[in-house]
Amino acid sequence: MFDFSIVTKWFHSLLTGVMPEWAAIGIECFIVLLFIILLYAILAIALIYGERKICAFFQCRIGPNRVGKWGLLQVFADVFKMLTKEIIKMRQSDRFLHDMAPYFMLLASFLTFACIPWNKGLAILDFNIGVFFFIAVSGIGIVGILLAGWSSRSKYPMIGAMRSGAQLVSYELSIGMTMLTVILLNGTMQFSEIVQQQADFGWNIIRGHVPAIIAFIIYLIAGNAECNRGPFDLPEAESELTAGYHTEYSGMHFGFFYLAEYLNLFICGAMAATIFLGGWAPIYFPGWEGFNHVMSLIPGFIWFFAKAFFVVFLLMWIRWTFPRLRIDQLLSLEWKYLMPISMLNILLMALVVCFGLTL
Amino acid sequence: MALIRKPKIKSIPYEDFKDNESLEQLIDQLNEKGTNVIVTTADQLINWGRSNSVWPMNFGTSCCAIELMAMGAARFDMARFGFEVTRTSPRQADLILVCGTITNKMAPVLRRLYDQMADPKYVIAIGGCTISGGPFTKSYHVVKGVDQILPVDVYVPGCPPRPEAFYYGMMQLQRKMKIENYLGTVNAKQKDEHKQEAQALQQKILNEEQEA
Amino acid sequence: MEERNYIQGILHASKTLLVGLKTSIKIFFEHHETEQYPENRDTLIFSDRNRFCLEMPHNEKNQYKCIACGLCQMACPNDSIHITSEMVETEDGKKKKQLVKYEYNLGQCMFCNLCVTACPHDAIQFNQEFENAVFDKKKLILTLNHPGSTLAEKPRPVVTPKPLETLKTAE
Amino acid sequence: MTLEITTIAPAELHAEMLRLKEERKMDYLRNLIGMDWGEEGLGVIYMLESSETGETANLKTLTADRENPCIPTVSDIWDIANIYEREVFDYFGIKFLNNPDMRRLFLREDWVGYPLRKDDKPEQENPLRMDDEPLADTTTEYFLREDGTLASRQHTIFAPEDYVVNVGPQHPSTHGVLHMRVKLDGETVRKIEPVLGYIHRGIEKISESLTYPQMLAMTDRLDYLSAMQNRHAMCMCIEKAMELEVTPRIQYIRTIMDELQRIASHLIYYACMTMDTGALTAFFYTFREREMLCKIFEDNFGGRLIMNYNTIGGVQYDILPDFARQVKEFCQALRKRFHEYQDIYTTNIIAQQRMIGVGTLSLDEVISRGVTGPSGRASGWHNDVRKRHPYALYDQVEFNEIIRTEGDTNARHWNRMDEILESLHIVEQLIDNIPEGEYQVKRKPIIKLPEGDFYQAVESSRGEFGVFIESKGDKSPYRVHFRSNGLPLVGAMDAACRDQKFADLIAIGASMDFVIPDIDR
Repeated sequence: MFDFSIVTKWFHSLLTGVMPEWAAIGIECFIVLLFIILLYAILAIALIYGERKICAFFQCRIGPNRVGKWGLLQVFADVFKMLTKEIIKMRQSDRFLHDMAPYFMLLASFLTFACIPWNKGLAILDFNIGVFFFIAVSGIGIVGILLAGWSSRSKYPMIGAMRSGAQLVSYELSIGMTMLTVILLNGTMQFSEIVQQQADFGWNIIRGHVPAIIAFIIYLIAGNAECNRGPFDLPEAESELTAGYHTEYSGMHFGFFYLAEYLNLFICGAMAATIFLGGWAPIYFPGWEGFNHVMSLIPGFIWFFAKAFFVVFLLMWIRWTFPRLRIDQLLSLEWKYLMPISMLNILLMALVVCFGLTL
Repeated sequence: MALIRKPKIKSIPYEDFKDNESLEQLIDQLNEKGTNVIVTTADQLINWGRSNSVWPMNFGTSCCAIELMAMGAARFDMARFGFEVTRTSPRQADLILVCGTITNKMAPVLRRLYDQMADPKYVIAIGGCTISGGPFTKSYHVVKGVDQILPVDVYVPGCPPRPEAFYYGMMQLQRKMKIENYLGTVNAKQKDEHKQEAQALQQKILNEEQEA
Repeated sequence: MEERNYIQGILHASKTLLVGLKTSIKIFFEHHETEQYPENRDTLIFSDRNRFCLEMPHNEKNQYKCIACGLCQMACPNDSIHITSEMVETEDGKKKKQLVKYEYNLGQCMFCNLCVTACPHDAIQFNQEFENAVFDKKKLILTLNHPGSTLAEKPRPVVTPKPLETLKTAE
Repeated sequence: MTLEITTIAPAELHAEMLRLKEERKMDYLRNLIGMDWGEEGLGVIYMLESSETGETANLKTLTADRENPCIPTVSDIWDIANIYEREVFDYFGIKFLNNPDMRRLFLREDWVGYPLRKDDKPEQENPLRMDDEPLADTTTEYFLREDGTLASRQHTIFAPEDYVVNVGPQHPSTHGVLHMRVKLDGETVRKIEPVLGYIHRGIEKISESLTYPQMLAMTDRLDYLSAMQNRHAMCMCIEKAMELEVTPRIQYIRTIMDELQRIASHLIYYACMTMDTGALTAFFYTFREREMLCKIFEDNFGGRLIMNYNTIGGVQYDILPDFARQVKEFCQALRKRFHEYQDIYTTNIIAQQRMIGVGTLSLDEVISRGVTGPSGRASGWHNDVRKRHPYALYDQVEFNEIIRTEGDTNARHWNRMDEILESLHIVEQLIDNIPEGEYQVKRKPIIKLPEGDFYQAVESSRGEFGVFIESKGDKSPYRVHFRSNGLPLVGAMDAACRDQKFADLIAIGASMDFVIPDIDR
């Protein structure tokens, strides 16, 4: 597997050769920022297009097909439109907080986005408490939603924000627990290390067998809830709260919420791919040397994207199948089912690791 | 000159469209003062985006709303045009399809919904009821045409119109969007005769609030 | 619904959810029959019972059959039809009503078919032209008789006494 | 076949009504119709029915005082009377003594005059107002003091400290422009106050100036999802008055069309229900099959939604030769697809938990509030008009009245699902046996009804739809009243939703399946 850190190290030494260290780091930060923003935009557009097509197919339709070939330019048209829309300023709203809320959402998704290991040696933020950091920064998004609901000074956004508060606080627990399960298995909190171990010893979902599969399912459910996507889209619950917490947002401010929703979806998929499905590690079957060799020729980031999009497809499948839960069902699902099960699951994983029962 | 004289729509030739005279009249009106080539090119790009991403608001009062639902469903699939993102919040919508009778009691509500939408915004009057009161022209409680309260861009007759007729109306609107000058701010002067009325009303409410 | 314990509840729930997922993925791979409207314009044919717009058929000599009797105008529940007629003297000295202008308000019509049923001469009918959206409301008031058209001369229509009687009583 | 109506003085009305309810078990108030008899005065017609024995009774009362007409309320006897009396107050200005809620029902609170009075000129006094409508938080009750003078007192609906959310008039789940003021306590609904009239089109008033054939066009637009059935009711009512017999072929076509319309309506119900509970994909499933039905309607009757099909003494067009094949194909396709609806939504654990035990209405509540149709049958009330007062071919075909007793959202949902199958069953019985014959009976071109009162009810897709015509022998009716099937449903929303969650409000509303233009008329 090609180690990307060779490139980055070479680039760093190239820069430090001609300029002081601080300037080099500054330039690198700038490049990374550009890279992140670009990737963010591309992924968002791809996901929005994908979702519209996939959802159409689930609904016996064909989806966008008039703007560009197969409707490929549809999302670009949407972006142009969105950029030119008026941003409404409301007299009664808390203007400062109201304008800030979408940026909180963006910030949260940017920071979590930065944690993802794309390829071997290609991760923007990679340090020894990566999992911890991931869980912490993903909580910033909820601040954005709460602010949006509060500052709009409108009743529907308020209800939506409160629902979102209850929902995210609850489901963060399950996310944390499933990640703990993985940490137990891998013995590290560093994402690159978690993936490296999977490349060496096999994917976590296979290596950890029963407890890992349970954790994976719980992660999918809780992750879906974290993204505020159906069947857990209570904070925006179109048929109940018109548009939920972003009812009063227009133009690009609404666009940020819209983008963040899809990016969070991708992050959810990418994280599942990273911690359960081996991140950039290719498929290996012990004994099939030829096959394994071919597999290892495929670059790591392609593996990574394939897995992430597979999980994203799963989430879309779930979204476009189930009805929405009610708030009390949502909470009882978490507190009565997911949390106790994931606690037991940690115990199970501990036993598995302790007695060396991993595959 | 990069001015669009004949907006193109996939699969329907310009000549096949009805009411080209009104459109040409509008083009002349919009370009009275001449145009700037750079601005026009940028405009075309923006207009391409805007006209292909018309997000309608979920608004229906009666029969035509069911046809709107049918239009979203599998046989006619609104998504092909990129119109499927129906927004329930007026703030995020570009277009209000007035589907169904508007009564005197509903009129202020509809006007308020329209005022809540973000510019640039468009109105399509769907069906006889919204165009002229339709079957209920003799009623004491029906607005005889929503053009009395909103600046209507396209009229789609029918009772209710077929989904294809909806699309045809939407494409007429796309043509209208494609000739506008976004950067020239020409469409900001959209002939909304009732805007002042609405603003005066708003001012009145504001004053009352301040007094209280 | 029978009582289920905790584990049974989870299993039952998972089963119903999986059934749902199975159904939706089955549809995902099905063939989708969406009519693609502007692309299928040439092949789009409606049955002639569809009512989209009133028209007055003219023959090749630019002649219509309307005798301006006004029955359709009277049958219309919401005054969408407005007929202007004049009295002219025919060659044999009889006074006769003649159509000047047949105005039809498409934007108001409710397509109830009462006018077509009322017409004793089949002078009007509904057509299947659904592409009627316009920018200007005034364009929806159509004049159905073509410019320069005249009444079709034909063997005197066998006017049943019924419509005449109708005319009188309605007045 | 005019209705037999007993006249009763206002002073004795309340006691007599109580007696009817207690002794003759007249527990279902079918209709409460306000009337303006000009010189004779203003009055009300009551139509009662016993849910046990099926006996009916019609009464009327009137008062000559046009300035301050007062009639005692019956809202303490039947719950539904409250909302009906508000309607009459709105239309005629009749004050119902001791009704706790005497506000206008449909028109703005600052409306001048009473539009259905014969001497009222509503348009002159009420120009289009663009200012926001004042919505009072109090109701007025009129009562007579001991010395016989009229007095009023106020009741509070919402206190200033209540958290009141406006659901509607523009809301994705109100199926139109219903406006509900909902008092919330966190996520829990404490009180619902429906505000109606956002699509009040004054059809009853317009009809008074139209001839009978013209009037038919209005019925399609009342409850547009049961356009066929509504028009069928109107045609039957007129035919009954004219004593016009229609041929068996017409009966067959009408019955088949009614049932197809019912299927189409229930398919839309399913779509709305799933959309309101967030299952967006299931929405498309039923619409797919509904489009097959629409195709049949388009080809045969020239309309997808509003077909203008029934006429007095017949139907507009004869069915096409292909009709039977198309319908049979549709029946097969729907039966094949039917399990998909249940798989993806109804049996789903999430949907089940959102429906079972939610929004329960008891049998007494349902009858007292006049909730007919599948919603009423979900609480165990045998109210199917097709069985109670058979019309068309319903006494000849075999079908079951779908009854459940739980009274919750789930029962209402399943009732509609089962009715789809039952309707298919009826259609399949009839489709192969359509007899030859005329599709339009010969009749006079000018239709005049004999003097009298006529009433005809049909089982529309969502309950009993009735047409009441009072004729003075002219070309136009003197008074037309439609028994709305949706108005009682809205009246029952408060009882069904109280202390449920906010999301349940949406689901219950969807399961009631009301169509707003039918409520507001």
